[in-house]
Amino acid sequence: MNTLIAISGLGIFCLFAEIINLRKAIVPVAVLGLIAILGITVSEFDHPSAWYNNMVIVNNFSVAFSSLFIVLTIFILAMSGDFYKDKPSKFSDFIAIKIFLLAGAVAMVSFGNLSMFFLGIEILSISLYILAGSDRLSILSNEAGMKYFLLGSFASGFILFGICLVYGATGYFDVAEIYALSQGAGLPVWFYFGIAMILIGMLFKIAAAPFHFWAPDVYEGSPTLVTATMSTLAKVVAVATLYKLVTSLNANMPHLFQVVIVAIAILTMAVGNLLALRQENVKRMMAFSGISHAGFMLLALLSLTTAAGTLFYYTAAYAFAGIASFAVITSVTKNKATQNVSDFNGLGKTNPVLAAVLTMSLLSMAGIPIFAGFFAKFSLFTQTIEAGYLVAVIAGVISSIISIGYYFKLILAMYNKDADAETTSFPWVYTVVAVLAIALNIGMGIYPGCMFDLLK
Amino acid sequence: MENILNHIGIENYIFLSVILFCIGVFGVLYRRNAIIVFMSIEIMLNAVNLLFVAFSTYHQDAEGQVFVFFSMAVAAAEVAVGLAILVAIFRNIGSIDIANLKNLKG
Amino acid sequence: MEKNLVLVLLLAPFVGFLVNVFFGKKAGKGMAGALGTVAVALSFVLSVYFFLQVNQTAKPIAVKLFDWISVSNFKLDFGILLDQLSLLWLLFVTGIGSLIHLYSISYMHDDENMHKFFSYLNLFVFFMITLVVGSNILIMFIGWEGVGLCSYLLIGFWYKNQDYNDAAKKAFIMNRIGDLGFLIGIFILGSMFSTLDYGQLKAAITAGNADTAKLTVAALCLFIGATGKSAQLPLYTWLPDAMAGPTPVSALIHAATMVTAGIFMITRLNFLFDLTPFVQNIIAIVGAVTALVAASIGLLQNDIKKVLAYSTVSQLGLMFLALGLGAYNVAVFHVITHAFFKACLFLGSGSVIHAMHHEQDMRRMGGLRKIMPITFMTMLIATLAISGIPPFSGFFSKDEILMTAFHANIPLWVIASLASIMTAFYMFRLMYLTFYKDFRGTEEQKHHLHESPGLITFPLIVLAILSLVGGLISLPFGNSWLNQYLAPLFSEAHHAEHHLGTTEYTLMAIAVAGGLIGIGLAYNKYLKGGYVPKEDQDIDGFAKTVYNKYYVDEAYMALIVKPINGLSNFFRETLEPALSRLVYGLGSLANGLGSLGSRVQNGSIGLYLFAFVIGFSAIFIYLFLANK
Amino acid sequence: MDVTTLLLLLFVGAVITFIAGDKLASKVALLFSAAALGVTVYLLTTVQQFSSLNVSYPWISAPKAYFALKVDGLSLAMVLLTTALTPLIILSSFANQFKSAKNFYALVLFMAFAMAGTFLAADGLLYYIFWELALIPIYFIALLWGNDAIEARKKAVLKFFIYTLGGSLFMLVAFAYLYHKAGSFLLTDLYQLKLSSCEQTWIFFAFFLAYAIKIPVIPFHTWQAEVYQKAPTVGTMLLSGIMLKMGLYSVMRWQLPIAPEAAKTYMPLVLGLSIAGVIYGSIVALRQKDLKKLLAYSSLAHVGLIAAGCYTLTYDGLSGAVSQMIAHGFVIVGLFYAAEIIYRRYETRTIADMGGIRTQTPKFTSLFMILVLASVALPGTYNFVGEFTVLYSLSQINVWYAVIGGTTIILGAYYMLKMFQNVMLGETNAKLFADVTVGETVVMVVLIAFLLFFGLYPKPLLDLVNPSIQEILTQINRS
Amino acid sequence: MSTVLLIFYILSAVTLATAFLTIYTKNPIHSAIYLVICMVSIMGHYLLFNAQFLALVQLIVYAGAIMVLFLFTLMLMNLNKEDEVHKPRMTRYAAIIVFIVLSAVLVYVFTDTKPIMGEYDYTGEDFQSIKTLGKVLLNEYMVPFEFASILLLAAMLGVVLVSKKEKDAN
Repeated sequence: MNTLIAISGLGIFCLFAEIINLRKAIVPVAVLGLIAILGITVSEFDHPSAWYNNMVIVNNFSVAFSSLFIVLTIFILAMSGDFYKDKPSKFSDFIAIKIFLLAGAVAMVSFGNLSMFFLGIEILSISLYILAGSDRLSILSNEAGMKYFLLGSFASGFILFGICLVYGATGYFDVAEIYALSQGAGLPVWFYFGIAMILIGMLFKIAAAPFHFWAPDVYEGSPTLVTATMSTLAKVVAVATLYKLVTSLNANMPHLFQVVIVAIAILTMAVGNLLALRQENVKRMMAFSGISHAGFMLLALLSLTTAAGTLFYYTAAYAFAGIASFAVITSVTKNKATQNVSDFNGLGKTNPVLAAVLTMSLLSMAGIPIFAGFFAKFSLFTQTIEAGYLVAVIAGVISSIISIGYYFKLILAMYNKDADAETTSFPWVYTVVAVLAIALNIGMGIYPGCMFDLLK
Repeated sequence: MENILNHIGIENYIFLSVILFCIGVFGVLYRRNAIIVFMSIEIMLNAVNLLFVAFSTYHQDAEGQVFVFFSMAVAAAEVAVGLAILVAIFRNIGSIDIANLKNLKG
Repeated sequence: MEKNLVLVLLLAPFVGFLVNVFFGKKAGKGMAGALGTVAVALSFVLSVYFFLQVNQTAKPIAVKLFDWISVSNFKLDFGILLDQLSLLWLLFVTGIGSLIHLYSISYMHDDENMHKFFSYLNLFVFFMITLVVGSNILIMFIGWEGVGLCSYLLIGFWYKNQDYNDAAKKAFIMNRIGDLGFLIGIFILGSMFSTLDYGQLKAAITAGNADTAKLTVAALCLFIGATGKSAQLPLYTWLPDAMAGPTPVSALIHAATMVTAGIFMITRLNFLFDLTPFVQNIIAIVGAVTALVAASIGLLQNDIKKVLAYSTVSQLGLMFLALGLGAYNVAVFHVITHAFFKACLFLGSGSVIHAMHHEQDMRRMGGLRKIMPITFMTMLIATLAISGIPPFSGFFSKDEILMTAFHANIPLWVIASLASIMTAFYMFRLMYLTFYKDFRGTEEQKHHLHESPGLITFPLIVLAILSLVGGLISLPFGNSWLNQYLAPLFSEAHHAEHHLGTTEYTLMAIAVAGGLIGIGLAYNKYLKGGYVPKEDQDIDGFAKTVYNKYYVDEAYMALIVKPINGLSNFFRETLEPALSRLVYGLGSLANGLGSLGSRVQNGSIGLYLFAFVIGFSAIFIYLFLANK
Repeated sequence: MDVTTLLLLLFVGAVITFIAGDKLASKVALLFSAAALGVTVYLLTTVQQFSSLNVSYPWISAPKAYFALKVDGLSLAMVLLTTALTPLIILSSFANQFKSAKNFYALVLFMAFAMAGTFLAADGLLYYIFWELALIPIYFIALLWGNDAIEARKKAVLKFFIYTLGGSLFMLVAFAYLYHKAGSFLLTDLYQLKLSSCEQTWIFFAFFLAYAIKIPVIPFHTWQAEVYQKAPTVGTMLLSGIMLKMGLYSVMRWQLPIAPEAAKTYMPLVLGLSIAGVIYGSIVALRQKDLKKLLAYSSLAHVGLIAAGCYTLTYDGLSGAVSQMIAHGFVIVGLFYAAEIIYRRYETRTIADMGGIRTQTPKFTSLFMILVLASVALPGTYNFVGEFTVLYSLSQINVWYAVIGGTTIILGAYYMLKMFQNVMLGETNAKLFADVTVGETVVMVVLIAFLLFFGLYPKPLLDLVNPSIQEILTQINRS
Repeated sequence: MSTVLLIFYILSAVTLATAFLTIYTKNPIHSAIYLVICMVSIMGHYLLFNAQFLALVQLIVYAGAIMVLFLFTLMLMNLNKEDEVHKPRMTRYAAIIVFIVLSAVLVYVFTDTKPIMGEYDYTGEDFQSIKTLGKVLLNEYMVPFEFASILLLAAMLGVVLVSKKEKDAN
């Protein structure tokens, strides 16, 4: 709860900073503020508590994920300073929206009441609609914003309907009450319709097939930093929320639901990886890569009681790799009209550090050992096997193999071709973020236990 | 007073909401004019609101109605944001036909 | 002490090899040759020493050097066994080896790589000694492969000529075919008896409770090995081609020593073959047929060394015939006499070739008798020996083979006799064409004709003498020294010597008569008739088939080499790309699916909404309708 | 002084090489690899009880994994192979001028580190990690310093990477499943598992896929020739000399003892594939036009035989396979080096462009010849010991396996001698062939000396691996 | 049939019809007007439930604010003419089919649920007066209520962000 209040306060502070001409200080203050908030959040670890009639419930799950979100936001904000430097008049707005977005995200993993969940997801979504369309003169950005908005609010309708049905079946919005009722018999079938609808709405948010279509278009059209936000923060938030929803509303998920999850996971992995193969635009490719990772993360829903740690590890690994790669992508394509693979030609020579970071983050996403991505996939596989869904694991393996194809397309371009154009300067802040993020990723890989154990 | 649902039956409201919701969905699918699509989404949200109120009565519980407030707030915010984006699009391409938004694909 | 001497015996040629390899070039040609010769001679001296010792004590000398290979069910020592058989072989290997080294000093004097030649020769002798003295089959196998290697190196000694290299390669590969058989035989024996040591094997096999079928297979495999090394049907074709090597090599390796390794092996393992009569029959038949086929090819060859080569094959066939009939001592006897006269013949032909400046075609020779008297005389003695004319050594050994054959199986005897007649014919054809009548070469060659120097003629003379008197070691009149000497090696059954009776004398007479007939025919045609073989393009009819060696090489080419190469081409050009495409195909499939998906992702919001709703409906139908 | 030191040495060596800069990189790398060799030899000679070197630290709590290294004769023999070849390979590349040499040598050392780790790991997860780690350096080595047109190279290298990674991912699934059953990845725990025959079958083939691609066994070999050809010679040496052995070693260490029943049931199949690889590789090698490709296919044939040895599940098969692995490692490195020596002078790998070299460089000819002969397993070379033992073990299973597998000694002689003839012999080549340098000679002589010494006296190595093989066999034959 | 039920049916018919017409009519202005009627009819439903406050809010927010926003935008874009192109025939049929399928599925699954008519609880407690709602909203639901302000703030910021022109970089 303190986290939530502090984050909202920080967002409002940013707006005020603009007024009192502290534009230059916004990013440092916001970053420092978030670091402080991170401290507050972490200090709440192992001190579960419920706030304001169970509106907000702080437990290890929420603390862990909130911390992750905060760290990701710190990275994103750090890059914002350079990214938005040619839009000074709107600078504070961008920062504030991103911080509000974080507030929504935190609400989504620490809700104790469905109203908080709904408001959280809407804050997150609306912020993202805006951010996607924030480059108002670019048709692509407009289109991305419009697509995201239309599809997103459409999906919100379904989520709302789902919440309504759950309410109708139980008479409560309070998660604990619903959970208690769901354990007993005699609930109207609406309850399951409601669960299914919320689930489908959330599947849309994490871009699982066949609800994934928005993702590539929106990722491609949005400004690169926004794409980074969507592919890391937003995705992780959605997955964590989905997990929390499923566990807290209905721990013993019926077998049929699991079958659906498996089918969707397999479809998602296949679609994501297969379509990524054909992409020339890096952002679009990362979108499909993100889709396939969503498929992997869905597998965590098959072993609800044990997968929290694994999911946390997976999301963190994926997000750090994503931040690192997007830091590089942003840095490289900042002054370019396109974000094609060919824009990365010769990066291995012109900027070996960035190239190395991008390589490592792609390797992590591909699941090559010592990078955290490997352990993430591996423990997910282990758990899925224990849950008895070997077929999903096999599909995961095959799609991992396919994924090498496009990850390495980028790596090959960096190392095996000469640069086409003159090299531009690479602002240091992206490099710092990229290196830090990948260092976190590798650290997680070398000592995975530290994160697996958090949510035992 | 008695529970009004004794006269109407909750399932009637459910059906009404469902059909209204489906009409909303239909509208989203059927029309290309972005504003009409927004309206259809509003219809969907209203269908849900209606059901909330019905369930609120069904459970004799205020929370459902409180939730409708949030739902309305969200609807309002969404419409505002959506229209803002739409205006931006209109300024750029002079059309609000969502079928024209096909630059991003593949 | 004894161990050290044995080691010196074994390693002297090896040291010679090493020294020649590293310092031969610096040391100069004469030095290199001398060194090589001395190394082998040293081995010879030691061989004589041990021979005398063993001949006296009749106790084999066994030395274990170190543990070598071990597999699950047995360990192999690297050990040396000097018994009657190995010493006999050692004697003529090192003895003839020394002579040929001596000969080569002069013969190879003009070659720039003379030190290499000597190092290879030394290496060969080393491996040959290894082959002979090893205490188990696997050491024999080392030597076996080693001599094959040296044979390869020496056939291809003039490596600039790719035809020679082809010949060398062919020799090595055909040997390897046999080697595979040998190896399989070893495996079977090893797994049956858990040992490869001769002594232990003999004890185990003669104990008599082994599975005969398995033994037969093992013996057959070993025999296949022998056919490769000893140039028997069907693996004989490498030997004539091996004449590409320098003549001393042909004499040493492809006549006197290496090619007899097969005989050595079978003799060594006589206790095994004794128990497998089926294989013995095969050996006898293969030997006889080889003798005949090779002799018949030899009839029409015009290359002096080729004639000798086919003669060698033919003679080896006779030896195998004897082996097949269980007459190991007879075979060994023929090996020894054959070594003498065939080495002499080869060296003689080398002398001729040397004089003719590397012309080998007999159609370009003639009338050399007067110019090269020593060469002529020595070769004549050897020719008489090989033709089986008494009292030359060949008579005794060949006669024993024929006699054995007669007692065992008349058809085999007929075949062998026919081969002998042919042998007499083509050998004298060779003599007449080379040494009689007028010289048919170019004027320039005529100018340079000369008798060879002493270093060449000396070995010729020694070998001629040995060809003359070699028969003494096993006279048919009882109390044969050789038979007694070898007696401990063989089972009792072979001890009984042929009692010389009327039949035997008749057979001898027939054999001699046959030899004379062959000589007479040759005399008639080539000396009296003055016939000179036609040029290659004029040969026709059946003669052409024979001249072309029954087209066996071509048949092998068409039936084995070509198909394998064809298969290789097929694999390389079709299957490999196909497999590769299969893998890439999976990639393309993924790509194809990807582009299919890309087409669905067409940017239309409507479509995305449809997908959403359809997905939603599908899930609902599945969850709540389909599984009610 | 233990194996962790060894691994650290290689890893730190990689880092320091990277730091040392382009000029010093090769020397630093050589220094560290030689030091690693020294440590290996020191361990081999001084330690009485290898198991005292075992290492085990808890590493990850869930899934429970250890940093566990198992030291026994077998793993040390393979480590010896790695640490002995690495300095030679590095030394062999001294004449090459690599651009950004620091990266290159750091990758080489890193790869050695990963491979040594693979040989030592006693925990499934750790093993898998090392296994995959070894893949990344070779990918970059082949990609960045390779030969031929970039597009073709990219394609080949990518195929290699995807292919091998794909195979090993199935192994990963198998490990996940094993973990599910055993609750641990430790080799010792996995050995104690009692798996149903169905489970064994799945696990066996999951492992098989990974190893069959790595080894490679036909028909999973299609990556091999292309990558060998395209990679720089150092990469080819690392791949063929050491990395292939990772697959073979793993068969012995992991696949067979964990799924012995399946190994017995499917022995005809895997033996058949392995032996078919022998013949197939030999035949394809016959008509290759590219020297490196020819050697690649020869390697395919040889490793096919080694794999066959492993899958016989007999003592002889395993011990022969180990011998042959080491011998093949040395000989193939030597042969590829010979190809490189020729390339340095003639700038070609096409056999047709060679020939007539012998006159110009008798020393090189002799060394090359010996390597060729070792490759065809002439008695007296270590290869013979291995090949003999393997073929012997095959004959124990069925004599026909030995006969068919034994055709390698015929076909091998055929293609190797043909190659030698076409490359070295014939009329003196018009192009000048400078005689081999001292460095080149030293590398080749060391390789040859090793092969000949252990060919005549293989006992030390046999004694070294014998107990481990017995142990593995006990595992395989547990009921 | 009770009066209440009759009113329900009439209201429902109006709701559905206007909702449908909103989508069906070609003139966007007409659509907007139909939508207003639809909203008002929904307000009627609320009144039927005696949810007076909510009915009022419905009127203000939807029929008032949101519809004004729509109309304002329509006017701004001057799209009151019938220049609207319909989607291709295929798409429309598909939309109709999907609509039918979706409705069928949802209606069918809900028919199975069989809530019992006529046996609804009536506690007699006041649960929907303005007072009660206010208490619930500002006591129990204080946090979401405050949080909604963040939502609105973000939306406001966003709208400004998207619509406002940038000043020069300097």
